[in-house]
Amino acid sequence: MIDAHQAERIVEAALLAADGPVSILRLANLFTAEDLGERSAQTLVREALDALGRRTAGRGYELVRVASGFRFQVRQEFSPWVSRLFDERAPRYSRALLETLALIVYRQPVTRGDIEQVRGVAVSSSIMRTLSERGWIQAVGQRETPGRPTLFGTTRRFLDDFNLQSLDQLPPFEDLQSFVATHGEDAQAEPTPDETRPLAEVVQLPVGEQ
Amino acid sequence: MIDAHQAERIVEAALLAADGPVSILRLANLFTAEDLGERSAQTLVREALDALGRRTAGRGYELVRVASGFRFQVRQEFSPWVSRLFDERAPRYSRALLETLALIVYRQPVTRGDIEQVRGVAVSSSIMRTLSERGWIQAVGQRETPGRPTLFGTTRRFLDDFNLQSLDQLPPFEDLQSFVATHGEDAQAEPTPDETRPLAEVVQLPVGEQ
Amino acid sequence: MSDAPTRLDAARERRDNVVALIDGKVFDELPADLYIPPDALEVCLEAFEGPLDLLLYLIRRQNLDILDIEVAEVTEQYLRYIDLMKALKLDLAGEYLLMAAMLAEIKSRLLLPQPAAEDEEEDPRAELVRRLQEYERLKRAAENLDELPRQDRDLFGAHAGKPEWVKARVQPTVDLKELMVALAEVLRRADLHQTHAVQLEGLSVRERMSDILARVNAASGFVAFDALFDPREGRRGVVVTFLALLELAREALVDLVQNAPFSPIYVRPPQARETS
Repeated sequence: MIDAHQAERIVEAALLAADGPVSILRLANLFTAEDLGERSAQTLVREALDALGRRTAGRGYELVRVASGFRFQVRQEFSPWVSRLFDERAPRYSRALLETLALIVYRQPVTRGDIEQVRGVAVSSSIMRTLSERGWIQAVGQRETPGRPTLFGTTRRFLDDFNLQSLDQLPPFEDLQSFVATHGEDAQAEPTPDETRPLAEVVQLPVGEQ
Repeated sequence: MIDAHQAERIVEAALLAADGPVSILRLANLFTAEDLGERSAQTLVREALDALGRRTAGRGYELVRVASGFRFQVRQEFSPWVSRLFDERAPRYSRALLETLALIVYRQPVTRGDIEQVRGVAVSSSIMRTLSERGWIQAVGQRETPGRPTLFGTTRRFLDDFNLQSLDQLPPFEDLQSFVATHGEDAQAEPTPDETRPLAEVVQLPVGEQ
Repeated sequence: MSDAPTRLDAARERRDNVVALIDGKVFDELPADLYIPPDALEVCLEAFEGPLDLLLYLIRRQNLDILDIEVAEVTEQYLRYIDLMKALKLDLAGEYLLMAAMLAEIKSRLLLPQPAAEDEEEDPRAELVRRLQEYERLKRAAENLDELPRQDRDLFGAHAGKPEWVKARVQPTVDLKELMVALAEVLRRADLHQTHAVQLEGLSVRERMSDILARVNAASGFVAFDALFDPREGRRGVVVTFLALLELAREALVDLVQNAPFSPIYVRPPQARETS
């Protein structure tokens, strides 16, 4: 003979272990004659379900009745948090995309042709589309050369997403070599001695010295 | 900002909705900066887990910690009832499979050759496949000997499925070296103090106790 | 090595000191002459995991200590089992024969007169004893492992239905560092000198160039020169805007037009020109 508290915990355990809703009949069949004594299994189950319904009031989950029986269900109000468990892992952007973005950032306004010239390979349309859809780049005009190619620049959204107030906050190009030396995996460039020098001075350096 | 009670219910909801154990880090990542205010997400999660552990005391399920995180689990005392829910019984594993698994558990990383040496018979591919498919073992490298045989070890999933946080929690496998120690040059070497049973006793166990 | 229940059952029975089940009848004692009805032998043999297991069984049957094996006796019994298996045309794994050879070798070495030397020559049984002991430990470890509570057999995860949710499409995030590394990499491959020359205006100027271009093109007409300057940006902002306009004009991305001296200057999208 089991008592009502025991029965309640068995029903609780069964509902939590089951893969879907469980009918009252199936729950009743969990109990043996020995468990029951003179009592009706279905009555025992119903009383247990009542108790469990009361117990889960105000919890993260609730007891719900659906067509095929009873189940515990996470409350809808917690969906915003719980759903984060199941968010897909973000894919990673390709190197080609990052290089394209970097060139647009540093050399804007630029055309696809400009980017292709520096990268040495064609820029795929899907990269430009991805960057546009992400809201990081936009067409800012057209160059008045044959074909009137579109000029691209970065957006405010780009600054927001990279937590920048203005592009000024990015390291000037001249510092990149040393930046890569400390952060990149395959950098062979030595840090330039003038990396902390303000931009204005750098500008005056003869190109050949860099 | 959410309060501690809300955080507790969110963690409860997440653990019930998740498909397996959830790490503290993953739980902490459910909360946004807005939820947290000045608080640490991990502290909030730990406090919520503490509260949930207390709350489930004496219920049909409990909060347990395994290798890859926390999960709610039906209390083992209710297994006899709960298992009646499932038509398909959990598979019984052959002695050959269990011995192979035990060797991988205790001697990892090991090759198939190592296993065959101890067991005295060839290891069937189907056993290795079953263990891999169950997610309990994995290739962890290759031994740098001729043929470069694959080394196998157990997975986090193995620990999770056996309700363990680490391999330390397994009963000890009496040290192979103890025989060498007592029969080698220094025949009087004492058994290591952390051995649960001295070798002599093990050997003299009556047959019936096997 | 099938997982047939009969074999498992046999293994389990054997643990309880039962030698064999024949037509449901339990034999719990070995006949003195070691004769075993063929059916039972088959069941028994199938329950063995290999020669070590069989040997261990024989030793335990005799209530012998592994450390004190009567090799001659055990070898005798082992070989009789092997012979029976052969007679029954049971599929005999090579390992059983290998073990038989090893036992025979140990036996012969033990029969040789012991050299008087003190060099502690290893007992020929040592290797066998070591293997038997380790195998016995393994058997016990395997049994222990099987007794541990196991997910889906003894333990059941507690789950509730998931709430409905809209699956968020997660966008990749890019670390600023990644961007820098990408740029450095591409520039290393490209003509660095030319890049430097283009780079000279500095980022604020480049950024402002995009801003101005976007404004001018959005206006699709004229934008007053003055309107592009925001006094709130201070002297530095004015300089940046000015440099940006000069650079835009130099690259022919905008036209600067003035109808008369000292009249307002306007900025407009460039008119198509003939390139000479």
